[in-house]
Amino acid sequence: MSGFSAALRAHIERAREWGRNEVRPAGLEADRNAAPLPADHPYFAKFVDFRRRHPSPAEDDTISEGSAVRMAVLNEENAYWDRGMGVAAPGPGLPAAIVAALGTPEQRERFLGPFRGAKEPRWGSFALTEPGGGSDTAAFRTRAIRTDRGYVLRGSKCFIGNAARADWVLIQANLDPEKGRAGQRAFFVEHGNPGMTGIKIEKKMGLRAYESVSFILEDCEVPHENLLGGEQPARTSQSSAYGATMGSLNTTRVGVAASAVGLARSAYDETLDIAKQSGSIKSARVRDRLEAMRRRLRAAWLMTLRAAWKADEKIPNIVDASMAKVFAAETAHELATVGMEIVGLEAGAGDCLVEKLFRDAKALNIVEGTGQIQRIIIARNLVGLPR
Amino acid sequence: MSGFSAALRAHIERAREWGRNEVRPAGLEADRNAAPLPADHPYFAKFVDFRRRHPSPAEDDTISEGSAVRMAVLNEENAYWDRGMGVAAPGPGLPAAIVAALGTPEQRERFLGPFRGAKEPRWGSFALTEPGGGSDTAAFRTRAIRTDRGYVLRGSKCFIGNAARADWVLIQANLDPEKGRAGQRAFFVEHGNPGMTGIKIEKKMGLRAYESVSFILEDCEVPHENLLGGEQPARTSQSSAYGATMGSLNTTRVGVAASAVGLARSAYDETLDIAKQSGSIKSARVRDRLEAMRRRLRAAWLMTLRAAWKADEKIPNIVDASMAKVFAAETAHELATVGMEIVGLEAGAGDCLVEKLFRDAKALNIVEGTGQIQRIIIARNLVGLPR
Amino acid sequence: MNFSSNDTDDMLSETVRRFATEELRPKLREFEARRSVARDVQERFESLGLAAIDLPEALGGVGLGLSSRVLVNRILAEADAGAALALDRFGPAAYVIETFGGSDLLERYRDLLASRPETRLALLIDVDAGTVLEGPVRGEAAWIASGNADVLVCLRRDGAWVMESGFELEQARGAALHATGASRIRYGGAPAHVWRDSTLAAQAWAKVRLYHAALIWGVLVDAAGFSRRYALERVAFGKPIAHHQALAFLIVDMEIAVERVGLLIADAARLIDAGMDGTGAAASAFVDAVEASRFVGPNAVQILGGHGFMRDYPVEKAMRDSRALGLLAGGTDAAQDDAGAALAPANPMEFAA
Amino acid sequence: MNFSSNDTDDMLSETVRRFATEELRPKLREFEARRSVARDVQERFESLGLAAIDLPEALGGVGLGLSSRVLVNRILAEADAGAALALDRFGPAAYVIETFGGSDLLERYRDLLASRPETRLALLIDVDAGTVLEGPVRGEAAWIASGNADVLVCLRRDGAWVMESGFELEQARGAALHATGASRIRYGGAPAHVWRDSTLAAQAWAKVRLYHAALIWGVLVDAAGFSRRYALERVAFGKPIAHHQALAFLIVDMEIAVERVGLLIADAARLIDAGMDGTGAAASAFVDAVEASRFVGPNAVQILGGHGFMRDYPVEKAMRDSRALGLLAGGTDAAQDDAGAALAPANPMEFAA
Repeated sequence: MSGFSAALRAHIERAREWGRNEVRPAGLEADRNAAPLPADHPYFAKFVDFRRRHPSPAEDDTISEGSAVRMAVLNEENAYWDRGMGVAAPGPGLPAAIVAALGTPEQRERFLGPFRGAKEPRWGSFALTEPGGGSDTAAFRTRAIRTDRGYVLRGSKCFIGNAARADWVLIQANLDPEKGRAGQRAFFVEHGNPGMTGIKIEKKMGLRAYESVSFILEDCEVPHENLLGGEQPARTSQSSAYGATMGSLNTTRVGVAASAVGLARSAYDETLDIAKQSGSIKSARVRDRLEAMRRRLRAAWLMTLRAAWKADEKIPNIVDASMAKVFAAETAHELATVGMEIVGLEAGAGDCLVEKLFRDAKALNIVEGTGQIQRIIIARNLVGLPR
Repeated sequence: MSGFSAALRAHIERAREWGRNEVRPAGLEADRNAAPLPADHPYFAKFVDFRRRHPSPAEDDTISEGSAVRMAVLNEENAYWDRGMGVAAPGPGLPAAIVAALGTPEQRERFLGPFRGAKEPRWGSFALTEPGGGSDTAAFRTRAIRTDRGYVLRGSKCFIGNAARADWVLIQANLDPEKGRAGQRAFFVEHGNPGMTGIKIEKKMGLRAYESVSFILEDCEVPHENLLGGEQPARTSQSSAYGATMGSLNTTRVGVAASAVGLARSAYDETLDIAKQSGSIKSARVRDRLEAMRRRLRAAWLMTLRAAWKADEKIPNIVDASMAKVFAAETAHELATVGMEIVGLEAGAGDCLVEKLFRDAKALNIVEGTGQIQRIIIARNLVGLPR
Repeated sequence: MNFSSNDTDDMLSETVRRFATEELRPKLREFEARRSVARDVQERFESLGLAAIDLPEALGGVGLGLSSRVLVNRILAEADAGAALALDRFGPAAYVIETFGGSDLLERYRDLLASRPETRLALLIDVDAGTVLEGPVRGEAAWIASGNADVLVCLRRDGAWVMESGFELEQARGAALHATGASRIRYGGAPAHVWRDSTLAAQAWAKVRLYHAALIWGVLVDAAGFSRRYALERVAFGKPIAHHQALAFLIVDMEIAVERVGLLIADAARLIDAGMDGTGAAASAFVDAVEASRFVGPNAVQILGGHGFMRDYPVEKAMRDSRALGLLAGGTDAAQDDAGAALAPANPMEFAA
Repeated sequence: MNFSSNDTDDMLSETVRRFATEELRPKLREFEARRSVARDVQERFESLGLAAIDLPEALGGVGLGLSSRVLVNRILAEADAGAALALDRFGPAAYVIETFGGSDLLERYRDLLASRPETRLALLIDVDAGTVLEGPVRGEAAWIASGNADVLVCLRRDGAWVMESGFELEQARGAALHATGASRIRYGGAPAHVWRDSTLAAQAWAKVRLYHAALIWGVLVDAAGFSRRYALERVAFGKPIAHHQALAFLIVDMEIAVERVGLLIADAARLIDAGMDGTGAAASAFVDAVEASRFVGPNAVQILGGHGFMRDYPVEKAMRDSRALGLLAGGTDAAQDDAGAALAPANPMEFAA
C-alpha cells in the first residue's frame, strides 16, 4: 500500500530507471574526474531528450498530489542517484520561478522562452552569494549604478551554480544601498559579457558534477531592459502572489531537504548492501548503526513530506520547512559518516559510493541557509528570537 | 604505580573507609526520607569526631601535592560515597575561605573561631542566589541600607545550603545599587534573627541530604560589625591575594568538577558491578556502553586534575576550570543515565544507587555556574565573546 | 498522502485535552503523594470512554485504532504520564489479550474490569525468558508500573500467558510515575492461559511499545513546552533567556527531537492500523522516544536551572518519568534487537494514508 | 602527579613545529597532487632525527617513548597528516617488528631503510583473520595508506607476520591522506617471519592505535584552531561569527572534544611508557579520537560555510583525513572490542607520572 497516487508513482519509476542508468554513472564520472562534466557531455543531450519525451511531474495534470509534494518526491528520487547531477541539469534552474513571477512579459519571453522545447542543453543561473557574504544578505556589497545606457554592476560573486556555461546569470545587486536590503534588485548578465571576469570554477570536496563558479563584476554593463521586473516594477498579481507565498510558505528549503533525504537514503541502501555482502550485518553493533540510520532517515523523510504537504495545503510551514532542511541535511551527513564506518577500508580506498556521499552531503547543511540559519528561523517563530 | 604521594593516598584510604561505612548509608537514608538528615542526627556528631581525629589533607604538611590537587582528590572520593552528604557536612563551609580572606580580624575570630576544635556539629552558610537571579549576579535585588544602628537587609534568597541550621548566614546584598555589581557587600545574619523569615526547606529531585533553603529578608537588621570586611574594607594582603587569585586561577569550579567525577565514578562502578552480576556484561552493547562511560569518566578526571594542578602551579586555569566543570558535570549526568539503561527494571523500582545518582547528578551542571555559563566563560577566553 | 487528522481524532483530542488539563494537571503532586489517582477522576475518565478507545465497538470500546490511542496517550502524558498509566486499568495488557485470546477473552476481562472498579491488569514483559513456554511458570520482576494487580499478563518473545492467581506484589518506592504506584512482583504456578506464537507476540509487542512511546512523547512535549515558556519569562543579562542564542538553539533542537519522535510514532501506528507490518517501525519509534527522552528531559531541567531541580516545577518529574518509561515495554535493548532484525532497503513511497 | 612536559619534549616540540610549519604546511596541496612528499623534505625530516623518535638509541633512534611519539605525530598532523604518514618510512610497522622481533630485527629493517631511501614498510591489520596463523598466508586488503611498500607487516589478534615478497600493490584513488598515496594490496606466500603471541599482539596494537590516534588528534587541533580563527575574522550580522553565541558554544564544544582526546592519548602513552598495561586505555583513546573526528572535522567545515567546502581551505581536507585515519589501525569496532574486554572498577589514583 502506498499513500501516493499511481500517476506520481509512475513518474518516480521512470526517474528511478533514468537515475540508475544515466545519472549515477555520470555523477561518478564527474567525481572521479574531480571536475564538472563538460557542457557538451553526451549526458546533457540525453537529458534534454528525456525531458522532451517525459514532461516533469509539475506539468502532469493526472497527478493528484500538490506541487510541493511532487517536487519533494522527485527531488528525493533524483538525489538518490546523484545530487550534483541534479544541480547540473540543463534548464533555467533556480531562477526560473523568480523570472516567471517577477519578470516583465518581455523578459519572460526573452530569457525563459529559449528553454521551452529546446533541443540543445542550455542553462540559466542565479547569483546571490558573495565572498564573505554567506547568509547575511544585508552585507552584500555588489552595487548597480544606473547610467544613460543601462546599468553598471560592480562586485564579486561566488559559489554560483552553472554560471560559466549559462546563457545568462541573474545577478543580485544593490541599486540603492541607502535602502539596505530593499535596494536590492536583480540583473540579467548574458554569456560572454566582458564585464564578468575572473571566472573560476571552484575545486570542491564533493558535489563535483556541477560548476560552482566565482567571478568578478568589473564595470559590467547591461542595458536597461536587463533589470528584472523593469525600472518601475509593477505589483503584478504574480509578483504579489510570489511575495505573499514567501511570507508563510516555503518550498525551496523543502526541496533541498528532499534532496538531502535522497542522498541519505542512498548512503543507507548502499551501506546495508555492503554489510549484507560482507556479512558484517551479523554484528549487533552494525545492525544498531543501520537501524539508527534507517530510523533517522525515515524521520527526515516524514518531516520533509509534512512540510511539503503543508505548503500544498497552504498551511504556514516556515518552521516545518526549516526543521526539515536542517534535520535532513544533518541526516545525510550523519548517515554517510556512519556508513563509512561500516564499509571500512573499502571506503578508505576511495572508490566507494558511500565515501563520495560523505563528501557530497556536507554541502547540504550549507546551501540554502546553513543549519545555524535554519535554527535562527525556527527560533524566531518558536520563541521570537530577535534578529 | 601511582602518581600521588603516599601521604595523600593514606588520606584517601581513610576517606574511602569513612565513606563506605558512614557517608553512603547516611546519604541513602536522607534520600529515602526525601529530607535532609536532622542536625542532631548521630552522623554529624560522628563526623565532627572523625575530623578531630583526622585533620583534613589541607592541614597535612607531609603531603607533597598542592592544595588544589589535594582538594580535587578528596572531593572526588567524598562525592563517590555521597555528594549531598558532602555539602551537608558541618563546618563553616563555602564561606570559610571568603571570611578568612576578606573578614576583619574580629570577624575571623567571632565567626570562624567557634568552628575550631568544636565538639558539636555547627554550620556556616553563604547566601548569594536569588529567585529569578541565577547566574546573572548583576540582577540581584537584595538591598542593604545603612542606619544608625547597623544595616537593614531586604530581599529574598533561594537554594541556600544549610541556611536553616547554620550559626550564621553570610548574605550578599547591594549597599549601593548605583554602583551595580561593585556595590555588593556581604553581611552576617545570625541564627534566629527575626528578620530572616519564610524559611522554607526545598523539596528537591536529588541531593536531598543537605538543606537547600529559601528565605525572605524582611527588614532584617544586623549591627555594623556584621558587614564583612568592615565599613572601610582595608586592602589587606590577604584580600588582594584573594582577588588576584580569582583573576586567573579558579579552584571552586575545580572542586565541583572533582565532585562530579566522584559521582560519575560511583555510577560507573555500581553499573559495572550490576552488569557483571546479572551477566548482561556479556552483551557487546552493554560493554560498549560501559566502555564509553569509563572513557568519559577518565577524560573528565584528567581534565579536572589538570585544572587543579595548574592552580597549584599558578598557571592560569580559567578555561581549564570551566571546561572541567562543565565536562565533569555532564559526564556525571550521562553516566547515571546510561547506567539506568543497563540496570533496567531494578532502576525503575527506585531502590538502586544508580537511580539516585541520576537524580543527584543533574544539580552539578547547575550549581556554581550552569553549563551555559561555563561555556560563556570559556568562549570569552577562546574567542573574546563579549559580555 | 495526507498528514491531516480526521474529525474523530480532532474531537477526541479536544475531549482528552480538556480532561487532562482540568482533572489531571492540577493534581500532579497530589497523585504522586497518594500513589494513585482519586476515584472520581478515574470514574470521569471511564465515563468519557477514554479507557476503551481502541477496543472493538462490539466490546463497548470506541473502536478507534492505534493512531487514536497514541494521540490520547500523548495528551494524557502531557498532563501526567503516571496518571495516564493509573487510569487505564486494562492498559497495554489489553493488546496481549486481544492478540492471543481474541474478542472472547477480551470481553471476559472487560466485564471483570467493569464489575470491580479497583481491578487492574498488570503487564509484564519477560524479555529474557529462557525456557520453553509450557506448564507452570515461575519468576520475578523488579518493577511493574502498578501498585496493585488482579490479573498478571506476561508477554514473551515466544508467546504469552495470563495468571489470575499465584503471584504477589510487593510495594516498591518507584523511581518515577508515582501516580500509578510501583511494585516488585513474584509469580509461580500454572497460568490460566498460555499461548505460544512468536509472530503474534511480535504484533502485540509492537502495540505495547507504541503505547509507551506515546506516553514518553507526551512527557517530552510538555517538558519542551514548559521549559520554552519559562525561558521566555525568565530574564537574565537583560533579556529573556530564550533570546540568548545558544539557549534558543537548544530549544530548537529539543523541538526537533520531539517532532521526530512524534512523526515516527504516528507513522508506525498508521502502518499497523493499515494492517501492514509495523513491528520494526514500532520498535524504532520506541528507541527514538527513549533517545529523545535522554536529551529533552534533562535539558528542560537545565533550562529552569536551580528551579528545575525543585519539585515546585514539573520538569524534574518529566525527566524522571520519561527516563522510567523507557525501561518499560521490554526496554530499549530488546526494541533495538527487533528494530534491527529485518533491515531492508528504504522505501520512500511507503506511506500508509 | 604532574602534567608538565619535560625539557626534551619541549625542545622536540619546537623542532617539529618549525619543520611542520615551514616544510609541510605550505605544500599541503602540492603533496596531495603528487601523492607523495618531495625527496628534500623527506631528507630534512630524517636529518632532524624525527623518523626514529621512539626507536632505541642503540639502533640510532632517539630513544624517547611513546609519549614523545604522540606529541610528534600530533604536531606533524596539525600541518598534514598524510605527509606525516608519508615521511615515516618505518611507520607504525616498527612497533610490530620491535615487539615480536626484538632489536635484532628492528636493526635489520632500520639498516634496510637507511640504505635505500625510497624503501617503506607497510602495515596491515588483519582484524578478522580467521584461520590459525601458520605457514603460507593469502589475502587482500582494500586499502593501505601507502603508495608503495617493500616490506609488508601484518598484525593480527593472534600474532604477526612479515613478508618481503609475494605481495603486490595496486594504486587506489584513496579517500584522503593523499600525500602518502593509497593502495589495494594482495598477498600470498610464505612470510619471512611469523609469530604467534596474542599478548604481544595486543601490546603492539596498542602502540599502533596511539600512533594513529595522535594523527587524528593533530588534524582536529588544526581544524578546530583554523575554524576558530576564521570565525573571528568573518563578520556576519555586524559581528564576528565567533561572537554569535551558538557558534561560540560550538567552538567551545569542539575545543572540549579535542582536549578530551589529547588527555586520553597522553594518559595511555604514559601508562605504556611506564611499563603498565595500556592496551585498554590505548584502544579507548583511539575510539575517542574517532568519535571526536566525527564532531570536529565536519563542524570546522560548517563554520567556514561554503568556503569550507572548497579546496582553497584546509578544513575539507581535515574532515576527510580525520575520517579516513579512523578506518586505519584496525578500525573502531576492533578498538571498541578491546577497550571493552577488560572492564574494571575505575581507579582515580592511577596516574603514571
